[in-house]
Amino acid sequence: MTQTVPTTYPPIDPALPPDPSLVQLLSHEGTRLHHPDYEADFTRDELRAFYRDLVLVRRIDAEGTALQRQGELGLWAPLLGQEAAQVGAGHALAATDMVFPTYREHGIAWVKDVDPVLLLGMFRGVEHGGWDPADKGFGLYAIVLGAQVLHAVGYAMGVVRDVARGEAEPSAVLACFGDGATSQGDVNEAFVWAGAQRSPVVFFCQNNQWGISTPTVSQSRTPLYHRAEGFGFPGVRVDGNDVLATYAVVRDALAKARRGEGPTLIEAYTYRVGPHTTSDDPTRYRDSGELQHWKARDPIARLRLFMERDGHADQAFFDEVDAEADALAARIRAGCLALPDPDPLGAFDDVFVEQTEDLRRQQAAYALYLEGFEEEQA
Amino acid sequence: MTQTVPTTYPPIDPALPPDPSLVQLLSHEGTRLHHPDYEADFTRDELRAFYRDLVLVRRIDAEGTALQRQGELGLWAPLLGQEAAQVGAGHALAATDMVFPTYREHGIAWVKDVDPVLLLGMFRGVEHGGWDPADKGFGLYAIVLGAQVLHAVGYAMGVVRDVARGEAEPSAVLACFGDGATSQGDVNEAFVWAGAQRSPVVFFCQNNQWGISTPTVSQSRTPLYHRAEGFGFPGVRVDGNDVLATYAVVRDALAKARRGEGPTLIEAYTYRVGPHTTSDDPTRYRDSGELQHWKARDPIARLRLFMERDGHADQAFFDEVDAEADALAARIRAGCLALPDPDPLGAFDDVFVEQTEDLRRQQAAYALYLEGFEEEQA
Amino acid sequence: MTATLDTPTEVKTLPMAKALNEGLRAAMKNDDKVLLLGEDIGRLGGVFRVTDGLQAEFGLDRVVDTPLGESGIVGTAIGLAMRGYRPVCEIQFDGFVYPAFDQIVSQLAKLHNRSKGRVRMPVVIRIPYGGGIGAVEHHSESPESYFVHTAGLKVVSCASAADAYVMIQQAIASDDPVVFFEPKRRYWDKGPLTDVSETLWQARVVKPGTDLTLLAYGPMVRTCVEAAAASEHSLEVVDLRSLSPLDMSTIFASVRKTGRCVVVHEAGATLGMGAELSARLSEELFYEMEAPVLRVTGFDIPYPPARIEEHHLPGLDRVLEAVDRSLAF
Amino acid sequence: MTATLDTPTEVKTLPMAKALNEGLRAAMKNDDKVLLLGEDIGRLGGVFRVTDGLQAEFGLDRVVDTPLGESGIVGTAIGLAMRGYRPVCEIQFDGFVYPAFDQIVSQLAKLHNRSKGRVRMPVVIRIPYGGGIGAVEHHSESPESYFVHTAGLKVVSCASAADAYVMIQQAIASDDPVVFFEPKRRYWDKGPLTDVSETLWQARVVKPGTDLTLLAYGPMVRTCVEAAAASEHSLEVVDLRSLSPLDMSTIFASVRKTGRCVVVHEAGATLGMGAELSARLSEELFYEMEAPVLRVTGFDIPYPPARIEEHHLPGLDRVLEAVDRSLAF
Ligand SMILES: Cc1ncc(C[n+]2csc(CCOP(=O)(O)OP(=O)(O)O)c2C)c(N)n1
Ligand SMILES: Cc1ncc(C[n+]2csc(CCOP(=O)(O)OP(=O)(O)O)c2C)c(N)n1
Ligand SMILES: [Mg+2]
Ligand SMILES: [Mg+2]
Repeated sequence: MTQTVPTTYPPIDPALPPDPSLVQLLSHEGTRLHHPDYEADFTRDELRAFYRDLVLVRRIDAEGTALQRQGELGLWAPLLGQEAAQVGAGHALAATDMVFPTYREHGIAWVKDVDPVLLLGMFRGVEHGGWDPADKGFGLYAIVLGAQVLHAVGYAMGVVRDVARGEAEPSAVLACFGDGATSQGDVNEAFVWAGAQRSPVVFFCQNNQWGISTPTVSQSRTPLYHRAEGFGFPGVRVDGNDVLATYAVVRDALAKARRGEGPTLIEAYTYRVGPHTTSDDPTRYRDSGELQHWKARDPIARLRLFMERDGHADQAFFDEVDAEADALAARIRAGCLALPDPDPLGAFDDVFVEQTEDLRRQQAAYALYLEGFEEEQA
Repeated sequence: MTQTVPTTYPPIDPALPPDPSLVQLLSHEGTRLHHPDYEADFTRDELRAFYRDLVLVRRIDAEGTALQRQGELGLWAPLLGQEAAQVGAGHALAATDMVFPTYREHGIAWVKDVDPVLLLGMFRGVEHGGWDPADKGFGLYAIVLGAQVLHAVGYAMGVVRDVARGEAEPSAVLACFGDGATSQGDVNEAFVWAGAQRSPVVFFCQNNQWGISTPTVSQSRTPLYHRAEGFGFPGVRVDGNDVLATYAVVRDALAKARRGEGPTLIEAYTYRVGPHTTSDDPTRYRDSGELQHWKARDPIARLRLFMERDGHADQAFFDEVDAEADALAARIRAGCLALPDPDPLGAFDDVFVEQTEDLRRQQAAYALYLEGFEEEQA
Repeated sequence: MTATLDTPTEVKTLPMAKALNEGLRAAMKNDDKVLLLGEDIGRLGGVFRVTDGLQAEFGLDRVVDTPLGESGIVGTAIGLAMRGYRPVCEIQFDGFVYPAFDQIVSQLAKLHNRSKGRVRMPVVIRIPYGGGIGAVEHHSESPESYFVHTAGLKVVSCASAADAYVMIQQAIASDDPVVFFEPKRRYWDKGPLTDVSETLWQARVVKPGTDLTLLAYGPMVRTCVEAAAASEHSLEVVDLRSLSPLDMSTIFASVRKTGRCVVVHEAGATLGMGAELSARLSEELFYEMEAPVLRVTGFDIPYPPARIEEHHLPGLDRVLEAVDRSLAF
Repeated sequence: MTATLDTPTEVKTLPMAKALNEGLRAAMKNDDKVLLLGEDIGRLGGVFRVTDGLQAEFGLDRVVDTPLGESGIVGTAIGLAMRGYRPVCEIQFDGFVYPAFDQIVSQLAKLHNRSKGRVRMPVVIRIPYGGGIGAVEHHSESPESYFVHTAGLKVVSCASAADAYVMIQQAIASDDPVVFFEPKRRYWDKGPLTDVSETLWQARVVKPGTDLTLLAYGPMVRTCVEAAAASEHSLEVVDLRSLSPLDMSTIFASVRKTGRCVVVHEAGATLGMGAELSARLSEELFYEMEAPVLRVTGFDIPYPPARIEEHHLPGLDRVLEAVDRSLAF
């Protein structure tokens, strides 16, 4: 061996030999698998609830992309391909658990009952964040990679203090981030804090294989879930296109966190089927073979195959869900188009709780200017 | 188990059961041990060179502390107790290897031929850095925890490029930091970069058990060397009070780096016998039992015992080294006291390579002011 | 929320560091949601002993010795605030706040705004700052401009023991994030804990005068008071106390009266506080000013080695020289 | 070291982003120590395509798709510079420079000084900045003040394709660290790659006039030129080009002539560039000024949602309104 510099990108072979450590409860072909650590039985209603949310979430996402293409949104960050990871994680949450999302967590948002219109509003540019995190148990979307992961740990530090004071029941925190964000200092500091303090946080890393054009292998040569051990807590890799496995693994980790057994890093192995955002052009950096490979692992098709084969639902159910999706899409589209533009003078009001003279003056001056301007136009 | 908040600091028991993974080549009692991965023979001259440097470095350090106590330095950061870790690492370096130190690397500086007077100068406040890093293969002291570790990785990226261009022979980079600094984002980003790029860096973490008053266990519940695996490279823990083992382990890692086999994290397990700096009062946060435990593991006494027992040196040699240390102490004390205060007007000159009008103007104005002031005083 | 301030019944005289300590203690007693986070603030009591004894009194869960990472400290403080706590972060020295910069300017400063007022960030970031203590590099910085320029933050600095005691409690009671600059070289200056009638956002005329206004804050207030005492002219010294927002009515009133102004700070001139004050004064008092606002500041250089820091730092003589220049207009 | 600038023989007309691309290409051809580091700059060519095709041309070792960490990007660039390279870092968007803040202000800015001139830091940090593109949060920031206030950094911004092409090469040739602000909403503005006679540190009168001086840089230069064209008055527009150091002689000459000045930038007013320019102008031209320096800037609020950004951003009308106010003095 000798010291070298790279001359080509490392080849990406999606058809790698099966990773024995990958937790799966549904095979790619939709057969039910079993795993010693994650025994789980699913009722018909649970399976149907998963399926329904997978389809609705995909439809919300498609509507986001469509609205952007039609000029109604400035941007959209599609979750296409990651529905199972998010719906699985979302269903695993207890009502009192708190989520700290990135900008792509539309699926978890949906399960946490955040109106998709509010997500669209952010991407439309009418507001930076339109829901109440405390009310929804779901933080505002976070764009600066990794920053929210520290917030999650801090929030968890608050949870354990509340519990110690007898002011709350134990709960857990889900900290979301992508494969690329694992390279940020903040994510690693969050691991340090949570590891040292055994904080009730579940680190939920959706490894969708890409950070814009940067493949995961450029961030790490070892599987990302390995990162956890060195910070003193367990890591596990789950098939993120398997809603049942993701649900089971996240639920288990959340329960541990609630019991005071400390954090877990979950790497949900999945794939970003769409572009990074609607501004992105993935044909510049990845080949269609890879895409085909992953499309064949579609998370919805897999669950449906299983449900059909095992008789958990019939055509009527699937049709009903599709109809519901159509209605949802129509509703959120209308809701998005009806979103009022914000009041420019209101922008001065939410900077501080206690407003300052300075901002009052700037606001008044601008109000005056707008008035004068309107007069002039008139 | 249940969610809790800490009510006491975790107890620190220095007399932990022996860690089987700790690499040692000299027992605490000065007997020679062997390790399958780090076979090494040491000549009489090598042992004497180690011993000599250990004693000289300790004397330099004592002089630093004395000068500070006498008001000649603003501050001193003692390395007392860490001599073996540093002398061992220093001797393992090849001439073309580059070191990125913290503020406590007086021992490596000595081996790298940086005049101790220059170290004293920094702590005296006559300059921020008095040597030429390129000339010495030893970077300037770095105070912001962890920042220099990224510089080390960047430098290593330069090395491999030079090698690929045929402009240099392979060399390695030693990146120094403490146990506390492992919590900083920068150190972890450095691990990401080096792991992903297989950079020729040896991460040399002196775990001296404390970061000022913060025990290592507050940073991590798992041994620090475990951190490496999750970033895709090996970690090893060596007895940092064993100069032979530290030498062997660092030399091995540097050789791997030079061969293109990527980075290694070395945790040199040692102890900060003195205060964090001369401003610190460790009696506020650690007990004397711990100190006694570690004093009994003194790195110099151990080597001397071994050399005496195995006949590698006689009293004359030890006396000679002590005399040399006395002379060195006298020289650096005199050198320190003779350091001229910097020219206040010179402070404007080194900000930029290409001086700006602004600074020329500020400099001229201040020169005028000083002149006027002198006239007034006269 | 406004905390009831614990004002002492008899007037104690304390060094500023101890006054801060008492202020923190009072705030923690008043509101058990107040937590302290920082490096070495627990058993050690902080490198300047500002948190001395607080961990023993309030427990490890309220006075937290954190791992060594400033981004982690501020980032987790934000999360704690979301959960209803009022964290007070100590940055050990001015030069170590930069690793937390993103958390401060992109998160802490913006979350209330991002959430349209739904999320509050009652977080205080305490920063011992400024030079004059003979320290090594990174221990003498004056980074206040970075935070004053950042929309969404409030920034204050205390200059006396009495203010230290009261202002830290007011900062903790604030529902907005406050960067709290402590002039470390004045930590040992003693002063009586007299009543403070100002709000946290008000400036104070600490020495009235008629010829010229000296605007200062933090460490330079004492320097300016000494300069005023040494001057043959009648100098008015205003302690800004709040750097963001600026209490312009007090400042305008003083300069309207004197017609002349010198701003003094340790931070570099370029985009130091003097720049903003100069701009606002000329915008507002263009016809009243008899001389341009002059600035006595650190030079636009990295903080120099300790042996020449007294050249870099504005001292009495440099202030008086600027006063003369102003009066010569 | 000063690079020989590759000036094109026939005058091409290019969008600014493409001019930057050509400038980078020329610099890389001129000096094989020039490396590019950044997120998605390789195969993707950068989110704005400024580095398009450069990796194909110069290889993976010279155009490096880094892991996603800004501190890592700048920190490793510093190490590369120590080893003799000339790294050019791309920060993907303005709002993502803050995680690198410590590396920039405590390391990059100080290493030459710390080493008493022995270590040079020929590092360029390219930052697409400013608003007006309808983006989500953190993608429209104007963080230039933070860097201008930092001693040891040089800070420039280009406003035309010709300048983009030349200034990026000059910045790379500089042996001092340069923060290079690219006005992203002007990336698609086309312009001829005409000769540039100024050094990197010189301002330029882009439109002469006699009644009032408009000082601007980056995205606001075009706005000011448009305002000057629309105004009934004779407005002189000066493109600062270099924000640190400031080319005060060009600025003073213009304002000495006109007696009036309006500074225009997207960054907030408080401690924005307007503050420093106002302070310097009143210090130097106290008796010559017929009106105070007025500032037309973004408000002192976090950058608002895209749907109201045109209110926040100075536009032609707000500039002209300030011109009227100034002339009314
Ligand atoms: C600190 C920071 N740097 C850069 C960016 C620009 N950026 C937005 S998303 C992204 C890629 C993130 O990849 P990953 O973490 O894998 O999440 P994914 O988008 O794949 O869900 C980048 C570089 C950012 N948002 N924040
Ligand atoms: C970014 C930063 N934060 C805080 C400090 C203050 N500080 C100086 S040394 C130190 C402890 C460092 O501990 P460790 O890394 O174990 O090194 P040691 O001093 O034990 O050699 C701290 C907190 C600093 N220098 N830099
Ligand atoms: Mg990804
Ligand atoms: Mg240590």
